[in-house]
Amino acid sequence: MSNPYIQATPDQIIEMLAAVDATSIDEIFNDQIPSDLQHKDTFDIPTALSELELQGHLTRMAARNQAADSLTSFMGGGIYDHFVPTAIMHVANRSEFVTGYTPYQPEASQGLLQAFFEYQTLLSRLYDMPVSNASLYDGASAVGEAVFMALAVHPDRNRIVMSESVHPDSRALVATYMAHFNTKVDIVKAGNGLTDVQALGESLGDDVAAVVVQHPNYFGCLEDVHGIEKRVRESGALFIVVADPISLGVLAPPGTYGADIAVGEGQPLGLNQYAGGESVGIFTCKSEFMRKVPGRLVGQTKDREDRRGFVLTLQTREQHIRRAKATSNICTNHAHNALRASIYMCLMGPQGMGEVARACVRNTNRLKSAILKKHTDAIAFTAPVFKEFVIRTNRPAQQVRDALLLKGYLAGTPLFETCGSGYENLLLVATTEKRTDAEIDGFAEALGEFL
Amino acid sequence: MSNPYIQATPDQIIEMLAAVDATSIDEIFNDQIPSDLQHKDTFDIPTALSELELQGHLTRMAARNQAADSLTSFMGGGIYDHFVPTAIMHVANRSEFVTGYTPYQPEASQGLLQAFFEYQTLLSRLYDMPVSNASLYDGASAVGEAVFMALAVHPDRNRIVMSESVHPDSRALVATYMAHFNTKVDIVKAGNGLTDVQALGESLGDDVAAVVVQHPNYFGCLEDVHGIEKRVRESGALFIVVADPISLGVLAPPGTYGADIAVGEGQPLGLNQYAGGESVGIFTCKSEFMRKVPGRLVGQTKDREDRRGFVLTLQTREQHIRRAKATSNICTNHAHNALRASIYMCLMGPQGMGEVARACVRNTNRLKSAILKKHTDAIAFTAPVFKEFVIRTNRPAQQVRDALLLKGYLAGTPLFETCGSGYENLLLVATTEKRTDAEIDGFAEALGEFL
Amino acid sequence: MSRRIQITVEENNLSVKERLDTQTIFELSVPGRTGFSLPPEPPETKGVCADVIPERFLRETPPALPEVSELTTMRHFTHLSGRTMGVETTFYPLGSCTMKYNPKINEFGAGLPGFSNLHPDQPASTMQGLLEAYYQVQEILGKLTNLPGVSLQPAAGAHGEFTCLLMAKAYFDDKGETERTQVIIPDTAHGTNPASAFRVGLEPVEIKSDSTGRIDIEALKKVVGPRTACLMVTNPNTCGLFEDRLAEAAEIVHQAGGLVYIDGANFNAIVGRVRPGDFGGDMMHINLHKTFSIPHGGGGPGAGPIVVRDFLAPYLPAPTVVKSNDGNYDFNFDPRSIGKVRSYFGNVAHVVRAYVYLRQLGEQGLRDVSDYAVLNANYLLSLLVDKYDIPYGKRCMHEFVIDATRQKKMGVKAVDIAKKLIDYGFHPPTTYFPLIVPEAIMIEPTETENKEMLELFAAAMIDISNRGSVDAADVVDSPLSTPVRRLDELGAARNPIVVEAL
Amino acid sequence: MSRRIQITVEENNLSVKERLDTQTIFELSVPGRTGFSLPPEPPETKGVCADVIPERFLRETPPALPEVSELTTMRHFTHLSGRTMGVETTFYPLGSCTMKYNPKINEFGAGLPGFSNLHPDQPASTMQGLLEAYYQVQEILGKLTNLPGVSLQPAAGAHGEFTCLLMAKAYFDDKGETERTQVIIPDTAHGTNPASAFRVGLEPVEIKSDSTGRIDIEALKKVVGPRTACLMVTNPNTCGLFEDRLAEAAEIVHQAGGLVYIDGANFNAIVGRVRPGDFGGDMMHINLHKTFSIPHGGGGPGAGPIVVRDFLAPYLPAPTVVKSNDGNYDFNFDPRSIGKVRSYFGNVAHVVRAYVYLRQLGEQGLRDVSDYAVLNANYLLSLLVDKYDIPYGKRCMHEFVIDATRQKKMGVKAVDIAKKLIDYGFHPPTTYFPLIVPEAIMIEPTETENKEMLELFAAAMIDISNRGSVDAADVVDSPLSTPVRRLDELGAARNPIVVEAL
Ligand SMILES: Cc1ncc(COP(=O)(O)O)c(C=O)c1O
Ligand SMILES: Cc1ncc(COP(=O)(O)O)c(C=O)c1O
Repeated sequence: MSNPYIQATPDQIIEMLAAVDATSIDEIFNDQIPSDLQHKDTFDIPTALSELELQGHLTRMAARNQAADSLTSFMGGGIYDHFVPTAIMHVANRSEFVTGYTPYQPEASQGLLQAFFEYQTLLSRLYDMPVSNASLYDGASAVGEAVFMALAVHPDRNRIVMSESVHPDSRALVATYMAHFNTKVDIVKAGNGLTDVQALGESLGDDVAAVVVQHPNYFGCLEDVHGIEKRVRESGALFIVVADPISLGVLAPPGTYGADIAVGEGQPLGLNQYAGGESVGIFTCKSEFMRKVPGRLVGQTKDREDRRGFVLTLQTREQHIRRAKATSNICTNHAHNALRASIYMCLMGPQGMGEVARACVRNTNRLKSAILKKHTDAIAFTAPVFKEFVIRTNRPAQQVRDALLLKGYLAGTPLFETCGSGYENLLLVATTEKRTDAEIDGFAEALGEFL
Repeated sequence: MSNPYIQATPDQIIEMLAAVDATSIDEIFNDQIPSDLQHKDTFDIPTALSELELQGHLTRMAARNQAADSLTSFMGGGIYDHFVPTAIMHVANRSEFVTGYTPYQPEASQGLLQAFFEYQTLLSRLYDMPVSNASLYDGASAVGEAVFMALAVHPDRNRIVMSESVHPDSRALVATYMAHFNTKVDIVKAGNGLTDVQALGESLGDDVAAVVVQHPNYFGCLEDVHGIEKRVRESGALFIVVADPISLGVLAPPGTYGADIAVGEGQPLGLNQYAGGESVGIFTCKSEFMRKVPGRLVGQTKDREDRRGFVLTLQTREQHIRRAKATSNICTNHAHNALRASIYMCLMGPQGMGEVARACVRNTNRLKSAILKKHTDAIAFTAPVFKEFVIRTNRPAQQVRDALLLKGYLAGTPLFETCGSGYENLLLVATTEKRTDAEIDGFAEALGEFL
Repeated sequence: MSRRIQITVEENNLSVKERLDTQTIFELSVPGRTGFSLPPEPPETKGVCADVIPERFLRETPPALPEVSELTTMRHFTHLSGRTMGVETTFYPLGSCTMKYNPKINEFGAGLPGFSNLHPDQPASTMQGLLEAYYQVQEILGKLTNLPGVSLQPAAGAHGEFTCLLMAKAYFDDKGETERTQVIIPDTAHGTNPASAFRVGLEPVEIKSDSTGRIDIEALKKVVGPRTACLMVTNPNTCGLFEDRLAEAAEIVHQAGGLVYIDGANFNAIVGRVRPGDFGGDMMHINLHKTFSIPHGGGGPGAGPIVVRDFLAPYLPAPTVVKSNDGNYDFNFDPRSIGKVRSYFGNVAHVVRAYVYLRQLGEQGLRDVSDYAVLNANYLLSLLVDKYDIPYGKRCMHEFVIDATRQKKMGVKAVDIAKKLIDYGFHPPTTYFPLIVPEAIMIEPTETENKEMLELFAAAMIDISNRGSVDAADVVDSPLSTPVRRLDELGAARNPIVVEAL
Repeated sequence: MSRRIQITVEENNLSVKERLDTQTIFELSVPGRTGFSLPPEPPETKGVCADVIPERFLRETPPALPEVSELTTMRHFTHLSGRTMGVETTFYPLGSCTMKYNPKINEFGAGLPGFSNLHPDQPASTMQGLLEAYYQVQEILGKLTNLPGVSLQPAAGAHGEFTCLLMAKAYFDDKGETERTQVIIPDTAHGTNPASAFRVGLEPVEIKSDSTGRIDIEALKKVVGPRTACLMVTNPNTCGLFEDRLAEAAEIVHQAGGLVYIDGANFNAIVGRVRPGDFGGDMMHINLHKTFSIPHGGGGPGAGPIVVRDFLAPYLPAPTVVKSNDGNYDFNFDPRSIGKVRSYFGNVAHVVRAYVYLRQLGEQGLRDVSDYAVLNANYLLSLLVDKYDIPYGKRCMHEFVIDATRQKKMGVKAVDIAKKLIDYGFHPPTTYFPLIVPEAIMIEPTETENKEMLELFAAAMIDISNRGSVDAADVVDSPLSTPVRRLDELGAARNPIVVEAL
């Protein structure tokens, strides 16, 4: 047998074929599939490797990547080199959590359901929003879903206003999502690293279903969320805030400044960077929108003997019941990543979340100061920041990044690559709680010649 | 709190102290321990590192080792670079298995007990011996325990005969174990890589409690176990055989050639090399010695409702009941390594064990042939081998090893380091199922100039 | 799963065992307790926020997260795992979900730090190993489907549907055929199909299946036309039947200028044997978390790569991975791309897992997948055929639907059978889907189960039916072996509690 | 732990659920099935053995190992784990075993391939990272005990005892004092102590404890003399009491020319506060798997490093790790070493784990260990003092022994209380040890448990006692929540079945 996971033995195959009245497996297929649709030729794919061979093959393949365990990372812009407590994977990797499906049969999956209920509660408390769903794909698609929800809340409005300081992938995603949905997406400039609040106010109107702002924004800066909220409120649009969950260890949560929907990328909550591929879309909102929420929701209930239990709830929102009229098409979500984020938040608690956030602030500030000492104009934007900021380099930032790679640094994101022209000499760097003083000072030193 | 694993909060400490009628923790100690015995000074040990810091610290520390995942290993002599199926750790690392203690309360640990019962059965079947215990520390101490058992079986005999071709650590261990036990250990020469059977026969007498032979032996060679057994039998001594479990995929098991006790090092059964530190001592014997077996034994029994269950059995052999008269002093054994070896044997089954063993034979033979082509006298011993053999080098083997390290090979064990003088130009190499033809041929090529 | 033993030391009506096992993490919280190990906070850091961040931005009180130790956290989630079934706990024949064994060697690959510690903004030159995996998975999926344009970006099946439909719209827009706004969807379809169509501003048009459970070609002909953007078909369909007239249906749609979308959720039935591009598919999503052995994670993440015909490839979401002549890999951003549907590159760890699986199986191993998935399903069907109504005959692909209408008459509905199966030790099959079978029980054994398990499951199914005929209440009363019994789902929806009150 | 639900589909008297859960791996075997993934065997390899190995050496039939798939194997062992309690399942107050939480960062270190893929015969220059860990653990253990000669070779506590006693013999032999053949051991000692003594050809001499549960100095004086090799004491002893007159006792033994051995199994009570070298110890073993947070693995492996005074250090088993002036580490083989007691270097992965733990805690963190181990034990004792007889007063070190003699009079013995605790969700404490307390229940909460858990456990203990007084049969009937009820241990020993019949 070429497939090590198939259990049928030759004897059993004979017995099973007899039971199904066939003389061969081919016959079962031929009974159902026209012969000309069956591909008899080779598929020309790479030859099989055994597990023994794959262990070496994969180890060598991974060694062809240069990752943050051998380089010192100042990368940010949405995905961060935060501390991942070792305990998380030890319990999250229990096979019941890893291999189970969406808990459609609640009695057989109370553990998963309770875990998702707790996830919802944790996010609700962190963002100070009364409702959280059980996860979406990633931060960008969470913005997309938020926009969809806003359009459902305001079926008579067909314009979305977004700040340029929202993560470029989120902006691109909303553009894609809305491209064929009869909805216009207007971008408000963020010239000096901050949303132009004036321009934002001017772009609002009673056709605007939602305003999307990120805080801290893509450039690391803290937005004038209070000022923005006031204007949004006046227009009747929904206020959608994108917020880094780690920042909420010290920053006021979206619920305190009037967000209607608050979303975010959950990777910083104990997930690996994984080239951005270990994500979870955080989605929280006000209570009044509960029945319009996209994705799974877990609710608390009772069993026949009055014991507390948990179920998937408000399923009439969902595609498998409501089909085209569903609040979203989402079925599979990012449950396991949500579970890991939950474990992270439990381990950290309020105190740990505070310490991590403060260490980010402190380290970022240390790097900023060191850079300013080298060159007083090297910080592109002056607004207060949380854990990342933009450096103005004396040559294209891509060259700086490449030069510093040779010195062992993942030196940040050249903004030209994510924001395009106009951003040539700008480098976005993040400094998490993991960076030591020596690393920060060394990096500032290494940057010196490029400022 | 400097210790992250302590849960008492300041409030709770106050409550607990009140409950125990103390005003401080110090007071509880002072009530019981004379003050002058309490060390008030610093202990002068390295300062604490947080988990965040340790992740980096340990990664850097491990990077200061050069291991078989980046080098090509031809190391053997007891510990081997065999294939470790990935599945093993996924289930063996479940916390119930990792954190439980010896299953003293059988109802709370049926899973562990059944696993050990299965381990015993697997080893019994592999070695073709009716009894296996639930594990000892390692292969060397298993030899030591076997010798102790032989002395208990023959209280009137006080001499042990051992071949020089037994693993040097096992020989050294038996020497240590017997040094103060009023027992003489005679070593029979193994000049051409094989036990001198003639000399062995001559050294026997009715004062010999046991003869210890390793097969395949330390030099890789297959011993004349049938000839040896005949002589041992005549002397009335017990025949103790040390056997590599992987070899038993193709070699006749000790039970078929009259071993009274068969022991071995279990690392090759899916355990990591870990510098020899992930070991399990295999101990099997004939039924008649069941009540003299050292270490834990699990037995099958029934519960009150006639269901099958498992318990630690024949505990009257053990130190916690029989104290000084126990069959051994062993308490903690190598249970978790035994569990992993069990999982390995289940995954491999008879067919996989055969394939692995045959691949070892084939690869070893390929390397041998390639070397012989380079130099017809380069193979030190001519006896048939299983998975390793001794190369005669044209300079001290340590120099060869060091030179080949620079080419990316862990080139084997210079026998001078383990067997001492007389072995200067001999290099012990092993070729497991993991080595590819390209690696083998490359290694033979690289060896060329040193033959 | 533990049976509750009533112990008398009660507090808040909870026994000791319940307090050990069932509290929420919030109930376990104790003020001042911590579960992390971070470097000691330098005194000056305590005030750093006040120094560098204006006060209006700062949080007044810390978030009300639980205050628990590492040990409490580990025990808590260990208990939760004990109240959850998985594929390594038991047989999990959840139809349409392909709950096959998830090989551990996949995890070996996915767990290597050289993959897991990469940042998405790193230059391509620093992640050639990862890009090679991407490239290979793209290539192999293209070849297995004969749909050579591949994107690994979509995060799940529904996301893949949505993405392809966006591409279809872009394609028609480019052709100026903006009137194509209808998506024809058979009534057996999964709910995500119409939901995805709606999401791109298209209008789902449902057509009834014929009496064999397949596409009704006449019904199709009636609705197809100049407004047709797509026909969206699952093949094999959700009844476990191969749509043998799909080529013909595709021809009709293509004639009318429309595209054919294949929902590839059931690709496990035909992988290595039939290429959807050969039966008329123009675009398709693949659930890596079904056919390609990615674990489901209790609901996700999955991965929903899409494969399309050449002429649609330029519209794929950006970026894709390309190989240059010097053997290096790079990202490619096609200017005609519909843009981004997910941040960065998709569910990267899952692409690595799929790479491992594809490499381990190779061509013959993949063909074995469908061979034995189909053999297992047919065998299991043959064991049930006497006791249960079989709406669509004795042959099936990788899964089949039985109808418990006969049992319902005795007072035992599909849901009761499902719950009773839990007491027998199995995870239940999918129930009440597809919607066209009233008491549908949809069973998908997958190729990784053995004959003994299929027989054990069939024995349980037959026994439940037998019991039902003598004592329906016994079945309706199930499950009894679970930590909770049947739950009040209506009550939960009527008065939703979705977060724990402070 | 699952409660058995009786299901009627029976075969060999096993229900479906039992067949899913309780078969042995051998019963799951099917001829021809495999669970591995190796490169295909080249045809010529099939015959390779016959070619190069004489036939008499070859096996005639393959070993009768089970033939099972990877999935069956995973499910099987997953089921077994579900029938096993661990520290992350519940409170596990097994006295003398220090069942503290095993930090996961230890596993991070131990799992790094740079450690796990080393071969023991590699040159020291290629494993400097590992040798540094060795060296540091040696140093730290020496400093914590004030016994600076350290070997990390012994594989367990008993192995450490044995090794030290061998060293003592070698030492006396060197001094020509071969008549020193007696080891004085209090009656509270663990069974390994006399067993180890016997193993090195020494004669254990038991002395009774005094009425406070401690060493009886008068009894000691009576037996000490020119034949005394060692006094072997556990401190704190197995009653959880500090041997406050040990310095005095040591003085007596030293005067007589003997040595003092400290069984360090209870080091958790005093680590970071008291150095055994300061109260007269000359040699000592340390159970890394108790005090230093190494997991117990369901019975092992552990690690039993030994620490000794300077004058004994040359006898330590070989090799030890030394640091040279250039900062490099190397192995050292002292010619006076007693030789080898284990192959290679000991339980290496555990040394790495201990290194991580020692580095994470540091001096203050280690002192916290004993502080809170002792506080927790005293607090739990205070909760039980009214209901249970307390043989040795209200103060204890890190553990304490209660006596269920009062309960026995109601018909509830220590063993019954232990079994009933399982139904409450706890792992039972140690019972019937130490031997000098008739209905001993020995409880060690460790420092890693919280106050709430101690209270819950106390509530259960009190409740069991209360129940016992009204309905002893209810307690005696326990456990009921386990997969099997009380087992016939006598029958097992009378007619031992230690392997499954073919
Ligand atoms: C037939 C079918 N289509 C689509 C989907 C949606 O896939 P996903 O859950 O990955 O979004 C599913 C999932 O169950 C399905 O069964
Ligand atoms: C007091 C005491 N001494 C010695 C030992 C033996 O240690 P080990 O099991 O590591 O051999 C134990 C183990 O339980 C013990 O409690």
